[in-house]
Amino acid sequence: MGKAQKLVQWSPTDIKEKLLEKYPPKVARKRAKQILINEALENSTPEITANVRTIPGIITMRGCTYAGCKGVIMGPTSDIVNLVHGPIGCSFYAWLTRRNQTSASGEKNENFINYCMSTDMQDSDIIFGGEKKLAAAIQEAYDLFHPKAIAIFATCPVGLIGDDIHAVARKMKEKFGDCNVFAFSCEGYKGVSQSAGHHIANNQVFTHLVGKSETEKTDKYKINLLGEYNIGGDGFEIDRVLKKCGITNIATFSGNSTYDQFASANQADLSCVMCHRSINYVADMLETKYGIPWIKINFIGAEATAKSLRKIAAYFGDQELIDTVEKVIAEEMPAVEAACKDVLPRTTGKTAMIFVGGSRAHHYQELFNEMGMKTISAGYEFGHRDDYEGRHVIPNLKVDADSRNIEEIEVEPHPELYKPRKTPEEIQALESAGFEFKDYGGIIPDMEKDTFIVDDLNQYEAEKLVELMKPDLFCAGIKEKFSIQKLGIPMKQLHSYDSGGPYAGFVGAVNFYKEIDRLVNSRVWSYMKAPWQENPELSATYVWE
Amino acid sequence: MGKAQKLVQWSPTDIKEKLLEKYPPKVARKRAKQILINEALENSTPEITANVRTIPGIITMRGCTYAGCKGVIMGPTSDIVNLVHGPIGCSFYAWLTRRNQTSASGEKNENFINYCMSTDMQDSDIIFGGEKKLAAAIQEAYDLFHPKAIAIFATCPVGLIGDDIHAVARKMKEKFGDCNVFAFSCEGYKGVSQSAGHHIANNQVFTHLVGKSETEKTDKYKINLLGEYNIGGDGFEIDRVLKKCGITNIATFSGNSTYDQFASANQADLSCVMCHRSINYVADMLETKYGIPWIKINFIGAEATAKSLRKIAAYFGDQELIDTVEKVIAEEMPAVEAACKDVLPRTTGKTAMIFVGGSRAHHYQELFNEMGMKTISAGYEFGHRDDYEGRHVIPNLKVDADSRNIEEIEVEPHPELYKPRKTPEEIQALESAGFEFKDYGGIIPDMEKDTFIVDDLNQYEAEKLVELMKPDLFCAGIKEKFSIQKLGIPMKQLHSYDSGGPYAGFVGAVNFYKEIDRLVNSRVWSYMKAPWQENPELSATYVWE
Amino acid sequence: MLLKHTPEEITERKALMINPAKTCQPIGAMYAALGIKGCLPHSHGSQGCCAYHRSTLTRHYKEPVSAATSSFTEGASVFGGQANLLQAINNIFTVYEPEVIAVHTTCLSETIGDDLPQIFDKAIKEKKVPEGKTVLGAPTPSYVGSHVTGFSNMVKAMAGLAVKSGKKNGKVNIIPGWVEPSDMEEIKRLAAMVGVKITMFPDTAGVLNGPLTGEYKMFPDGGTPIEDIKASGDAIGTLALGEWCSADAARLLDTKCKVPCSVLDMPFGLQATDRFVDALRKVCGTTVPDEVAAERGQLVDLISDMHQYFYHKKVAIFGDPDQLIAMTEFLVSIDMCPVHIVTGTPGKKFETRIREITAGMPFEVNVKAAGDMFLLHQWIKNDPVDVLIGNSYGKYIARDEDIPLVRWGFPILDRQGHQYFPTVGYKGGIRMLEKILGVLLDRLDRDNPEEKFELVY
Amino acid sequence: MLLKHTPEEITERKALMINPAKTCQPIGAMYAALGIKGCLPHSHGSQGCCAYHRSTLTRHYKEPVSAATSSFTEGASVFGGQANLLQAINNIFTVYEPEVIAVHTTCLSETIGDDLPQIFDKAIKEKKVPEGKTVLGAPTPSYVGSHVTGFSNMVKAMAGLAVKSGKKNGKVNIIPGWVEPSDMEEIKRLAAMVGVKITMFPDTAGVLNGPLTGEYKMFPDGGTPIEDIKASGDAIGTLALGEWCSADAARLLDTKCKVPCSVLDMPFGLQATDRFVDALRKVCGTTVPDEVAAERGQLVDLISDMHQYFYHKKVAIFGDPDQLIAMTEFLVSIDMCPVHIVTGTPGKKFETRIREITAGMPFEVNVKAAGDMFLLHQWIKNDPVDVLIGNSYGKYIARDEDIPLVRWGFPILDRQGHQYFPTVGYKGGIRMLEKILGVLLDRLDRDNPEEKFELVY
Repeated sequence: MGKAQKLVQWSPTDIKEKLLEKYPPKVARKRAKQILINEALENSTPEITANVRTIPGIITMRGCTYAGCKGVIMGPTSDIVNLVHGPIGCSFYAWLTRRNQTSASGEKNENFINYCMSTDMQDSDIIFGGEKKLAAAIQEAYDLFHPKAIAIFATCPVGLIGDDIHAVARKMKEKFGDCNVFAFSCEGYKGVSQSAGHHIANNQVFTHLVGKSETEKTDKYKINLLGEYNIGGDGFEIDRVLKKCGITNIATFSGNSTYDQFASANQADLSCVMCHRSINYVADMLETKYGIPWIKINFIGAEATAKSLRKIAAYFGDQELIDTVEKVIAEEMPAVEAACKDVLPRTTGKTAMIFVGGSRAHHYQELFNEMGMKTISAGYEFGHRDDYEGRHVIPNLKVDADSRNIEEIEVEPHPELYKPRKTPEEIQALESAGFEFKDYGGIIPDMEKDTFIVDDLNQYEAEKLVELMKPDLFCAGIKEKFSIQKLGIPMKQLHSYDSGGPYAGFVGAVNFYKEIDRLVNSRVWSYMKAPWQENPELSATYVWE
Repeated sequence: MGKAQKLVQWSPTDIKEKLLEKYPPKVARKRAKQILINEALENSTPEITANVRTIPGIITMRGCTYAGCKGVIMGPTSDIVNLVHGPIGCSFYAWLTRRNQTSASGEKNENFINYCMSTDMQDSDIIFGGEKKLAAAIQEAYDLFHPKAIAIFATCPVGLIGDDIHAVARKMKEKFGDCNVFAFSCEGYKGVSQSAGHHIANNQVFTHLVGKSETEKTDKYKINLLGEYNIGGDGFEIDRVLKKCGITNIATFSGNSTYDQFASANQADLSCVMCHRSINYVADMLETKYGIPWIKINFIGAEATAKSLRKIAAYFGDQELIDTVEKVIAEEMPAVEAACKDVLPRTTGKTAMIFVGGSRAHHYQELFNEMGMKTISAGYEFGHRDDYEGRHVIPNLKVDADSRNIEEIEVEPHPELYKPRKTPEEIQALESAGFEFKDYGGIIPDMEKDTFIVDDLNQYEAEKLVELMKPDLFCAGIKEKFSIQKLGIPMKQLHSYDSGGPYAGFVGAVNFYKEIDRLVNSRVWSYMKAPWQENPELSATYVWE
Repeated sequence: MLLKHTPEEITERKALMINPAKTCQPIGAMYAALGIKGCLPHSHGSQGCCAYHRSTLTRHYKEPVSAATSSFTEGASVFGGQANLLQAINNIFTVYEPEVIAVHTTCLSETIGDDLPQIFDKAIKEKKVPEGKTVLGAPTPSYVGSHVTGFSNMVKAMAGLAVKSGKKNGKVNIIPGWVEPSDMEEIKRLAAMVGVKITMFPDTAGVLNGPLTGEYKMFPDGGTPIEDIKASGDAIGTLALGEWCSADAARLLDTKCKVPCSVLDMPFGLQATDRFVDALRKVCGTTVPDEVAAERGQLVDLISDMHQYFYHKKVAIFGDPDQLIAMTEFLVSIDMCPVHIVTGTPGKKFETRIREITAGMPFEVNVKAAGDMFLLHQWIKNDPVDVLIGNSYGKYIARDEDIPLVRWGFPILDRQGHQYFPTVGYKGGIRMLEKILGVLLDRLDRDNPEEKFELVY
Repeated sequence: MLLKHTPEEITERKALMINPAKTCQPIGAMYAALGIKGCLPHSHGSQGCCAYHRSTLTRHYKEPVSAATSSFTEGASVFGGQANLLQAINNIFTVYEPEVIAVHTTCLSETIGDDLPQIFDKAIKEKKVPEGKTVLGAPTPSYVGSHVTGFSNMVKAMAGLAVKSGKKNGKVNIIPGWVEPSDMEEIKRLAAMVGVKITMFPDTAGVLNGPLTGEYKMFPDGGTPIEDIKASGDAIGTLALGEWCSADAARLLDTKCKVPCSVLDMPFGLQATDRFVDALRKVCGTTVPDEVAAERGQLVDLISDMHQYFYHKKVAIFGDPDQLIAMTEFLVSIDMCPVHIVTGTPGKKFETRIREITAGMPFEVNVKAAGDMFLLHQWIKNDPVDVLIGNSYGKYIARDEDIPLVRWGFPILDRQGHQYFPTVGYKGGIRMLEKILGVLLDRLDRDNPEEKFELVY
C-alpha cells in the first residue's frame, strides 16, 4: 500500500490547501496560521501561531495542565508523596502510564512512584467542599508513609468549588514539622495545554524546594540538567556519560529525581537545558536568584551528545575536563558509528514525520539525520513560538487570556545564596569565543525548505499529511499510534518510546538506529493484503499437482 | 446421574449374567471362571481362574511383559542406564510415564531416570540383525555417561530375529571392565501380562546384582522392602517412618533404588514383601540363597502400617525397637485420626471398586475401610490365584504354556554368604507365638459376601458393573479413567495416583482420606445436565422482572 | 520490592484512596459510545479527560480510539461550556461526519452545571446537527460511582433513544454490559445458536478488535446501528447482563416503552451462562441445539478432568461488580476459594451478593466495595493466595508477593488476547480455566523439587 | 538439574537414540482411525502396544480412547497371528458393535509377516464381519519412519476404501493431517466460510474433545462417516495438508479414482493459511467473504502491534515435519529466529524445506531430521534461545536451561487447551502469538530490574 508510489505528487501549497479545505471557515483561518510551509530563509524565520487554544471538537493530541504538572514534572520524583485532590480518574490515569524510570530500589530508598493516591472526591465533597477530606487524606498519607514531602494536586472541580489547597498544605506542614507539604493549582482547564502545567509545577518546585538543602556539594564540575525526564532510561544513560566525564549532575528536573536533588539545585555551577519548552524559565530564575548561568544542550543524537559535552567542558574551561570529555567521546563513538554504518543502507533516504511535545520534535531530527533520514514534517503538541522560531521572539510574545492566568513568579538575587559563577569578563570572553549562553534557535531554522511545520497537529490533518506525503515513519504518541499504523505506516511513540529506550546519549543512539531499522524495514507491512485480494480473478481451472 | 437411585437392584447372579450375556459362548465360558461372587466361607476360599491369556479383541487393562520388566521393575533404579533394544516406541512409552519418584538430585548422584535410550531399530536391523547396532549403542552410552551398569531390554522383534542380547551384554561387560552390563529377554509377547515381566526382571536382578557389593552394612535392624515402587513418593514416606523407628532399609525392590542397594540386599536380616504378586519369589530366593526370612507386610493404611511396623519389631524381638515402634505409632496416629474424623461424615457408607495391579486392589481396601467405605467389587489386572486365594494354592497351580516359557531360576544356599538369620528354635518360638512367616491369605477372604471379584476386568465389564452396581468411586488406571468419569462416577488412578500421593504410611493415609473426600464429594458431578435438559418444558410465558 | 511501603498491618482509611480498583465515569461512557455504529464519543470538559480516556482504551486494545473534547479553558469554566459544545458539534459533523455524537459530561461541566439537553436543542435549532444525524448525551459526573456507572449511564442514554411504534419486532434486546468485543461476539453467537433474534447494544465487536488492511476507518464496520437502538422499543423483552452495567437501561426501556426486562448475571462461568442460555430459549420458546450442550459439556468435562489442580486453591480477585459476581460464582462452583474480593465501585449490594455466593464455603472471605488495591495487597500479605485475578495493575502485587496473575478485567495494558478470545459463555469458561490451570501448573513446574517434577498432569 | 548428564560438547551418535522426538507408527494409525465415525482401532500385536498407545492418547486428551488388540502370546508369535485376529474381529463386532474396525500392524506382526488382506478375506468368508460393516487395515511397522508415518499409512488405507461412481459429487476432499480435534473443527469452519463443500478425513473433532454429560459413548458422535470416505472417490479434487501426513492418501485417490490433488503445507501461521484459503476458493471458484479477511487482518494487526516484542527472539522448536515446516515459516515471517529445529521423523526433504524457508535470514540454523531431544538440548546449551516450542517432554530442557516452553505438538501431557482451541488458521495464529508473547513478556515481568519494570507493553 502507498509504499509503491513514494514520491510526493503534491506541491506544499496544494497540501496545505487540502489540509484546510474541509474545515469550517473560522477553523480554517485559525489553523492556517499554525501550518507553516518552511521557506528556510537566510536570516529571518517565518512566524507561526502557537500555544493557542485547541478548537473544540477538533481531535487534538493535547492533554491538560494537570497532566503537565502531575504527570510530567512531578511524576518522576520518587520520594515525594503525590496526592491528587479530586475525583479518582485524574489520579488513576497518571498512575505509571509514563515511562519515567526511577532507580530507587533497595530498603532505604523511598519510592512512591508505584503508588497512586487520591482523595477520591465524592459528590458530597463537591457540594460541601473538600478541604476537610484533603486534610484527612494528607494525615493518613503521613501516618502510613512518613514521607519527607507531600505534594497536593488540584483537579478541575477543586478550583471551582474554591477549596484552598495551599492553606490546607500550609496547615499540615506546620502540624507535621518534619514533612514539607505544598500544593499545585493545576486544574485541567487552565492554560491551553500541558505547557501551563509544567510552568505551575516548576514555579512551585523553585519556590518550595530549591535552596532548601543544608548539605554542601563539593564536587568539581557541578551542573543541573533541566528538562530531562528519564523516559525509557534516557537520564540513566546521560548520567552514565556525565559521570564518565567527571561531571556531577546535582539535580535533574525532574527525571529520576529526589527531594534533596531539587533542594540542592542552587549549588550547581551551570544549568543545562534539554527540553527548552518545559523549563527554560526555571533556568532564568536559577540565574537571577542564585547566579547560575545556563546553556541549551541536547543529548538526543550521538553528535549532539558530543557537542553538548564539549560545550559543558568549554564552560568550565578546564583542560583536564576538556581532555576527559574528548577521551570519552573517542571511546563511545566507534560503537555508535558501527551501528549506524550497519543500518544506513536500509534507512538512507527514508522520510519521517515528528509531532510531539515541546522539544523532541526538534531533537529527534538529529538522530534521523545521522541515519540519513529526512524529517519532512514536524511540529509541537504544546510548544510556544520561541520553540519554533527561537528565543529572540520572546520579548514580543503577546500574553493572551490563557497565559495570563498562569502565575509568573518574580525572583531576585538571594541575599545569601546568590553568587555569580563567572565574572562579566569571563562571560564576555566565552561569548566572544563563540560560546552561546541561554541560546535556542528553535526548530524552524533546522528544517529544510518546503517541509511542513504544524503546531498542535490534529488527527484529521495527521491522516491527510500521511496520505499526501507518504512518510516511511510517523512519530507521535499512543493516541496517534494505531490510526497511523492502520494506514500501513510504521509509527514510533516519542513520548513513551513504546517499550524502548534509552535513546539519549551514545548507547541511546545505537538503540534508536536499531529500533528505526526494525520499524521501517519490517516485513509486516507487506502482509496487509490477502492473496485473493491481490489477485481476485479466478483462473478458469485450479492447477492440481 | 445415577447418584439418585443408590441401592443395587440386582442380585449378584443377575449381575454376573448381565456381564456375560453379550459374549460369544467361548468367551462367556472363559470369563465366567474369572468372575467370582464372593461367598465369604469360613475356612475354604472359592477358586478363581487367573493369570491366563487375555481374549483377543476384548479390550483389556493389561500391558505387556516389557512393560512389567522395564517399566515397573527396572524403571525406578536411578543409576543404571536402561537401554531398550527395539523400535523407538517401546522406549518412548516407558519414558517418565510412571510416577516412580527418585531422590537422586545433586551433583554426585547419577540419575538416568529422565533419559530415554533406544537403539531405534530400523528395517535394515530387522532384516540383517541388530546385534551390531546394540553393541554400538552400548558403547556410545558408556562413552557418554560412564555408568556403573547398563541394562538391555528386548522388545518383540528382538526375539524373533534372534539377536542374542545376553551375548552382546557379556561381551561389552568384559570389554568395559568397570561397567556391569546385563540383559532382559522381556519381549512383549511373552507371558500373559506384565507379571511375566516382573518375574524376568527380578530373576536378572537377583542373578546379576544381589550379593555383588563388598561394603558391609553394620546397622542394627536391617530389612529389605520388596515390591514397593515409590509411586507418588510412597517409598519416601515408608523410609521416613522406618528411619524414625531405627530400622534400616537396605534395599527397596525397586522404588528409589540404586545399583548398590540391590547389590547389598543379601545383607539384610529380614525381607518385607509389599506387593506379593510382583516379587514373592525373590523373597523365597533370598531366603534359600542367603538365609533371610521374609514376611508379608502392608504400608497402605495407617492401621496396616502400624501392624507392619509391630510385626517387624516382633521379628527382631528387641524391646528397645519394640518401644521405639510404639512411640512412633503414638506420635503419628493423632494426625491420622484427626484427618479421618474430619472426612468420615462425608465418606461413611460410600462404595468403591478397585481393579489394579497385583496387590493394590487388596491393600487399598484397608484405607477405604478406615474411611467407612465398602469395596463392593475388586480384582487384579495381572494377579495369580495365590493373590486371590492365598499362598496355600501355590503348590497346585498348574503351569500352562505361557508360564512355562518364563524362566524359573533354581537357587541354592550361597557357599560363603548363606547364613540363617534365626535358628529353627527361634523361628519355632516366633511362629508358636502367632508370628507368621511368608504368609499371604489373598484378597478373597478379606472381602464381604456377595462382593464381586473379577480377574482381568475389561472395559465392557467395567462399564456394566458401574451401571449395575453404581459405586461412588472407581479405581483403576489411566486407560479406564475417563470412560468411567463420563458416566459421572469419580475415578481414582491407583497406578499413578493421578498426580497425588504419597498414600502409604501415616502421612499417606491422611493424603488419601482428603483425596477421596474431594472425589466422592465434588459438586462437579452435579453439573452434567443443563437447566434446559433438566426442565425442557417451556413455560408459556417467560417471567420478566 | 515495587510496593515496599505497603505495611502488613491494616489501618482504617477514611479519606485517602491508594491504588484504586476503579476509575471515573467518563471512560465508561466513552467505551459504551464506541459500541454505536458510526459514533464519535465526545467529552464535555477539559481536553485532558479525553486524552486520558483515549490513551487508556488505546493501550488496552492497541487500536485507534477517536473521541473529541470541548477543550474547556478557564473562561469556559467560569461562563459555562455551551459555546464550546455548540462549536464542537458543528466542527465534528463538518470535519468527521459521524452518524452519531455521544456526549458525556465530566466533573468540570457537572460542577458548572451545563445542561446537555438544552444545549442539544440549541444545536438543533441552529442547524448544527445535520438531517438524520443523532446527538445523545449522558451525565457522567466523575465524583459519583465509577467507570462502571459511566458505562451504565451512557447505555441508559442509548435506551433513552428507543421509540415504541406499537408493533413488536420479535427481537430480544440484549444489553451485554462492559465486556470485551470478543465477548460481545460470543454473546451474539450463542443467541444465534439458540435461534433468538436480538438487538445488542452497545456492541464493540469489529470496532476495537479491527483488522490491519492498510485502510484506516475512523468509523469501523462494527457497532450497533442507531436505528436498531431506536427500534429497541419494539422488542419483546430485554435481557440485561449485569445489575451495575445494564439494569438502568433495561428498566428505562420498560418504563419508557413497556419492554419487559430481566436482569441476569454476566455469563461468566458455567451457571451464569446456563441461566443466560436458558433465559434466551424461554424468552423465545426456542430449543437449545446440541452444539450448545456440547460446548457446555466440554467445560464440565474440563472441570472434572482437572479438578484436582484447582481444588481449594486460594484466589484474590479485583475488578468490577458484575464481572466479579459471576466469576466468584464460577470459582466457587469449581471448588476454588476466592478469599479476597475487591471492587473500587461503591455499592453494598455487591458485598451482599458475594456473601450469598460464598455462604457456607469452607473459607473466610474478605470482600469490599469501594475498596482499593492497597487494601487488597494488605489482605494478601495477611492471608496469601495461589492466584491473583485482575487487571494489569495487579502485576505489582504479583511480583512482590510472587503470586501468578491471571489478567482479566479492565484495563489490560500489557498482554494481548482479551480482544480476540471471549471469557463469556462456555468457551470463555474453558479459556478462563485454561489460564488459571496454566499459571497453577507453571508454579508446580517451577517450584517442585526435582524428585517431584512431573511429566503428566 | 533434571538432565545433568547431558554434556555441552556434541559427539556423533550412530546407534544410540536419546530422548526421542518421535515414537512408532501404530499410535499414529490409532489416532487417525479414531477420526472415522463408529470406528474401533485394533492393534495387531502384543497387548502392550495397544495399552501404551491408548494411555498416551488418553493423557494427551483426557478422554476415553478405546482400541482393541490381538493380544499375541509366544505361540502366536511363532505360528502367526491370524487366529488371534479372526477371533478379535468376531469378538469386537459381537461385543462392541462398531461400524468399522481399523486394524494396524506392529513390529511383531510385521516381522512375522502376517498378511492383513488375506486375514480379512478369511474373516469375511467366515462371516465374522457383519453385513455393511467395514474392516480396513494399514501396515505400520514400528521400525520404519515414525508415528507420523503410521498416521499417513492409516489415512492412505482410508483413501484405499474410496470408490469411483463416475459421477462427481462436487465436494473437495480435505486431508487435514495430524492436527488436533480443535484444528479439524477450524478447518471445517474456514472451508464453510469460503463456501466449499468438503469431505474431511480423518476428523477427530467431537471424538477426542467430547462433553461430560453422564453418558459414556464408546463411539462418540464425531468422526468422518465411512460412506463419505468411500464417496471421496467422486470428489472434484483433494487438498492434502502436509507432505508427510497426507500426501500418500491424496495421491492414491488420484491414481485409484482419478481425483486430482494438491499438497499444501498445514495451515499454521499467516502465509500457509493464506495459501490454504486461496486454494479453497480457486478450487471451487467461490469468493472469500469479508469475515475471513477480517480474521486475517486481526492476525496481521496483532503481528504489527506487538512486533517489537518477538522481533529477533530466538526459538528452538521440535515436533513433526509438516507442523514444523509451517510453524517455522510463520516464525520467520514475523521476524523471529528459529535457530534449532529437530524432528525425530526421518526425511532429508525436511531439512531442505527448512533451509529454503530460513534462507537469507540473519541467523544460523541448526536443523535435523531423525534427530533427538538430546541433540536439541546440546544445541541449546551451545546457543541459548528465548523460547522453546514443542511437546511436554520439552519441560525438562526448559527447567534446566530456564527457557519458557510453549506447548505445541504431540504429546501434551501436562496442560489443557489444545483439544479446544485451534492453532491452525488465522485465529490459530493469533492464539500461537498470544502464547509466545505471553511467555516472553512473563520473562520481562520476572527478570526486569525494578527500575525497568513496565506496566504497559
